Amino acid sequence: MSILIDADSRVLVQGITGREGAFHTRQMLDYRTRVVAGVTPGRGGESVEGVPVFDTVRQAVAATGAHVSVIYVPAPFAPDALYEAADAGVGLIVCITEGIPILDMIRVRAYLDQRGVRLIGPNCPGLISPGRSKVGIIPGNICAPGPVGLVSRSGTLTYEVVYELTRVGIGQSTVVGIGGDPILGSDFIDILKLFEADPETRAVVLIGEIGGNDEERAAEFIAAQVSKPVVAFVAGRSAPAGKRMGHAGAIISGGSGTAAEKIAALERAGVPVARHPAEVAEWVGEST
Amino acid sequence: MSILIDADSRVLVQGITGREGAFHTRQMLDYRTRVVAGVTPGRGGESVEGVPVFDTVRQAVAATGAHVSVIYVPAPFAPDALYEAADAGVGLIVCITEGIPILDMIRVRAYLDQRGVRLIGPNCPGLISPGRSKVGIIPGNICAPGPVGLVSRSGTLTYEVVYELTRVGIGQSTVVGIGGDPILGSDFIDILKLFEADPETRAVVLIGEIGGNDEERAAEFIAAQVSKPVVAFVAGRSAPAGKRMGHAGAIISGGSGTAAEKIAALERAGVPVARHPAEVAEWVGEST
Amino acid sequence: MNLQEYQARDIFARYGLPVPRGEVASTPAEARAVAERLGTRVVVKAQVLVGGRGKAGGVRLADTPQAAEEAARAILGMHIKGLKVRKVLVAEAAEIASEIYLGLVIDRAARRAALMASAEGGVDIEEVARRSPEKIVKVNIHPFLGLRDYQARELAWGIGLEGEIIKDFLRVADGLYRAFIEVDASLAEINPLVNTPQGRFVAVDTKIVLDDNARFRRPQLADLSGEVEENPREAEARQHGLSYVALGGDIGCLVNGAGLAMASMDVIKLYGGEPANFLDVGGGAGADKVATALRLILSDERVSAVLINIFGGITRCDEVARGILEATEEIRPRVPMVTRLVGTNEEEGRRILADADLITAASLAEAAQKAVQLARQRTSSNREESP
Amino acid sequence: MNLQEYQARDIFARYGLPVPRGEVASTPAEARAVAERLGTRVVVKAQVLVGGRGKAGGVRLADTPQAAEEAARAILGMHIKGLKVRKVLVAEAAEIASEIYLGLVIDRAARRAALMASAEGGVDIEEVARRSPEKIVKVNIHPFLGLRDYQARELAWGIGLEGEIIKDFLRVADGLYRAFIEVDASLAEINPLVNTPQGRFVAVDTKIVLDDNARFRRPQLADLSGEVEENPREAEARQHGLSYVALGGDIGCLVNGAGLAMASMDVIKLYGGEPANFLDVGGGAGADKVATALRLILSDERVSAVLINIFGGITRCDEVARGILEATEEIRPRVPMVTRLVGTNEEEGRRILADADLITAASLAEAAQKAVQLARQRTSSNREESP
Repeated sequence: MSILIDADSRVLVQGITGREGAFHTRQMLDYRTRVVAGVTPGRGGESVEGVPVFDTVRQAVAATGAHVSVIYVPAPFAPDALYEAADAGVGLIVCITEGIPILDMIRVRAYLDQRGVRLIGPNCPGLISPGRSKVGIIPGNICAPGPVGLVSRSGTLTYEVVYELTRVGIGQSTVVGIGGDPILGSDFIDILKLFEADPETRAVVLIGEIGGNDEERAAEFIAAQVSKPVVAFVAGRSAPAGKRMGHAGAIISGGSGTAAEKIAALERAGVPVARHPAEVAEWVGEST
Repeated sequence: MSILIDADSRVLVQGITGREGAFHTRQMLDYRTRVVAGVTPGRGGESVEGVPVFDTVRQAVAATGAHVSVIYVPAPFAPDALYEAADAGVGLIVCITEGIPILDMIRVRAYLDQRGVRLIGPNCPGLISPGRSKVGIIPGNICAPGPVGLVSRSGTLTYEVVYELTRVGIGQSTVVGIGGDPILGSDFIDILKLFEADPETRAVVLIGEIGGNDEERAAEFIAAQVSKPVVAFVAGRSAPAGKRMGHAGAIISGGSGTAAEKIAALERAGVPVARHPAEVAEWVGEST
Repeated sequence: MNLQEYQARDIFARYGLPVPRGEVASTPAEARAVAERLGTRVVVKAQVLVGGRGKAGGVRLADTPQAAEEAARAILGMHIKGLKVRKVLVAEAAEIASEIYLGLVIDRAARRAALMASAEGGVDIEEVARRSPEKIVKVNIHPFLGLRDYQARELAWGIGLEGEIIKDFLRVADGLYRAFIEVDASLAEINPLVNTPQGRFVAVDTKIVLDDNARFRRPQLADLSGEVEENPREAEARQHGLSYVALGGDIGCLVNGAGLAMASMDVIKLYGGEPANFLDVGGGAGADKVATALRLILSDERVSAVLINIFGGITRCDEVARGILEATEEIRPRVPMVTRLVGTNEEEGRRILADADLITAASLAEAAQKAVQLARQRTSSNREESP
Repeated sequence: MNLQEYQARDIFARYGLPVPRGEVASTPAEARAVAERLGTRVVVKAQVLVGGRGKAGGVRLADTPQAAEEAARAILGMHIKGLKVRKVLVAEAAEIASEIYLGLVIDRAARRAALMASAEGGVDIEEVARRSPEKIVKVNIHPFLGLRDYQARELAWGIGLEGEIIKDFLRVADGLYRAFIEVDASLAEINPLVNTPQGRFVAVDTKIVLDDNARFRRPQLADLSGEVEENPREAEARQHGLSYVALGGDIGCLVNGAGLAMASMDVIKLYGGEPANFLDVGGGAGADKVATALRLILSDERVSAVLINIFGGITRCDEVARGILEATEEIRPRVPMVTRLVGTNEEEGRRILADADLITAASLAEAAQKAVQLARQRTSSNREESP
């Protein structure tokens, strides 16, 4: 088993006719993800990489039974794409789009919560259940199936850690990039719950970074409710205060959201925090 | 038993210092309703009819454990009062206020649904469980405890029917005025479900009127899911099309919402529809 | 409150909707002047709040200003379904390739506003709804999200629009929705929304119904009151805060509560009578308001009997009785009145009315039967008096 | 993006917030002219985007226009925490009875905007939050309802306001919220919001941070760019769509991905080095962008070694390699560069760089260690060269 997606997941690509959407549709198909539909308003009836394109999500869902949507549309149009997917009854939305305004995401999150729709992202690399399905942009070739669940606020840093895990022979159940924005669809706790409940996942890697207090809350949750071993890495020990470090959410503001606080909280919760990415793999190897 | 309210209901009055609020607080207290708190912003610390007044609903709920709120504030301020009650964790709100704009009520309803709060009204007389508690403005002296549940879109027409029931010796479990507006907190079906589940209620009276198709939907529901006898009355057999008959919701528009349609639907569902109010009491007497 | 077509189009124009150029006129000369200013073929349309203007001859095309003047002369002053035409709208005539329907309504069952569209425009949409509901497509609008483009797009495709015109459709739908929300309408529609041979939309006929409950917060719409045609007695009742609807019969009704007022009318009809009006004095009415209501009823010459049915809750029967006494002492009504008072302070009320020349009844059924009987007697005696 | 105080107050003024009268000035003479126009006691305030202006002497009271001119002369050109003061705000001085804090922030954990207030105004609110969090009251705002009066009222009572001033507080809170929403802020605060002896509120100090992601839909705020003080290299990076933050060390970093860039900095530090910068070239960067990034890093004279860490996903290692080659052939860098390329097209990338004078590494740890070592060697050899 894996969490969120597996070989049966029927995936819809919103923004499939765009450069990014088309490219990653190809990549997902190559990974044998069941990409069953694409949506671009006004382009219904076309096809991209052999995938039929529809004008609306509702049409795509009705015609193909898609229940997972991955969004590649530009930020100004992404909120509408999210609302449309939720209204059409999609159960899991993965939003790759970067640069969505915070106030939009607050509204989107409120609406999706009300409809009971799960969102991963935005501004995230998506997720992959190695050997089964990938939804998003995580490179499939660095992954391997196995017992470790990984949840991360980062993109390439995730790849780095996955690469090290695979290199030392540790495969992954599912790798989830939750995204680097201040307002997220799913946070560490949401994903940790799923890993805790997944019998295939035997250990978890958590990759945090500066900004907010998601890692602190995750630490409390792990102490209270996670029985499986967790190893963490937190990026930004050397980041200065008051500066946004790339990700919209990666900023130490008002002296809070520092890596030191997060590391301390995780260590208090019994979670070892590696000093560099390769160390994560070493420690996971020891713990499993 | 009764539905929605009983002798233990702890009631809060929003707008308690207003003329109507104060008057009906007295009436409710005289009926031994446990009115435990009132709210009027800026009047915290005062008292009305011996009931302590608070500045906010949150304070009132924290101090008194009130879990039912009845709203007498004027229409322009009623939506805020509704949101405030919902935010403060009140579980049942009874909104007496008439004249709230439709678009406001659409928003209120969406918000309350999301919070799982039950609303009766607006533009309604409230409800009464005879001998136990009354919340709203239904005159207590015309009611008597007994086995008949009554649900109505009307005010004085309800009193008329209750009066006839009591006069012929048929008491009521709970009498619920759901209100005469186009957008309501609870509709016939919501209340019918409760009566069906209430062991004390042995028969139900449904009082409808022209406008909308709530009665038609209720008829379908009764046919499918109500085992108890139901007797109905529908006001407006003689009402012309296109004219609002007092209540904001009582209008035959575009040829739909006529009494004839509603009566036909109810009769198809096996519900006898009385021709005048006193006949309701007669027929209920026969059915129980 | 229903707005006149020209009022609706003025509002829609402010929201960027493609209404044809045009102006309202009250005289044939004004109509001619408008046509001259427009400089095109025009349509002259009666401004009345009823359907079926076209069939009644209230809508005419005019190729020249002279023709517009003549059309206006023919239309102004005519009666359509009992309403006198006092104004015409003179507007640029649109060329028609196809017509669609687009309207926003309150969907009571869904508790949402709904945007509806149909490829069959220019006809009675309710007729379409009955005859072939599948020809109407509908989306419910979440109040916190508002109308989203994807919803309007679903409608556009649902009624068979294709290509570039869809973008225009989204703009029209968006403008219609903003207007609907910002004037607090309960209905806003364009029927037909014409697609011209040039591929442009023109909002040829427009309709808005305002939510009366929201008037308090729409001061910009205050000047629209008074434009509405209504029965003078209805207008007067409105001024006094009474809810009154004129009907065709001869038994006047004074009742507290809308549902009970309708029920009273129904029972009158049940016993073979015809109500002259619906009248709800409202909750907690005092003597003055009751007196005003009774005066209003008695001012209707068709009335040959009056039924007063009061169920005292907040309303006190003694106050009602005092109001009745006040009005009858002033007017000395020529018609019989049946009163039925129950509830709060009913004994006191009955005592006040004991000396007045009123027939009393214990139940609504009894009161209605008596009123019907008295009205019949009076009508037949009148007939005898004036052979 | 942080706005200057005077920019924030101009925005707040448009939303009816009670900012004191005042204008910005760039010269002592302008400051004097503003003080003359105001005709009252003024305060002259350095416009820099750092806290602690008061302690640094950047805020001065002036009773006369002459005094205002002198204050401006003293403040303009001074450096506060490394930032040069180029403008002052000259504003009417407020009399203070009490000071409160009022601010809107993004509450990430609640996923809502939050309105916060404290009876302790005019001080560092984050300090208050740490020292005595009970002195801060907070309400989360539902995005679909917006700030409601009852919420603002709860705050008002929570910080001990009483009586008529509560109405003013509701107005201020409402204006602040509308401004927050309509400019797409991620922070909007008034600190202090002064209550004068006359019982009026004055928004004495104002702050807005804009959400950069929302700039595309706020054209009215476009003219505010360029007003922000930032490191010139940061400004240049921004123009090229690169995410760059200047730091204090000597090891330049070029990385794809923000998290990996931070991790690279961290590993440099772990091995005893100091990063000169954070630089994320972004996903899918082509050769040109990589070349631009490298030029930017190399233009920093403090840099004594460069670490290039690329994990190819969408980004292709061959493109990165071409970019490196382009930049190095043009610049002929005087500092050693360590590259670590993994992922998409890594072999091709390594081949392209084979002939270039670059040190390669297989892992991040190895690359960081090498970079630190090379930087140290260079620093010490430099020290030897220039005794």
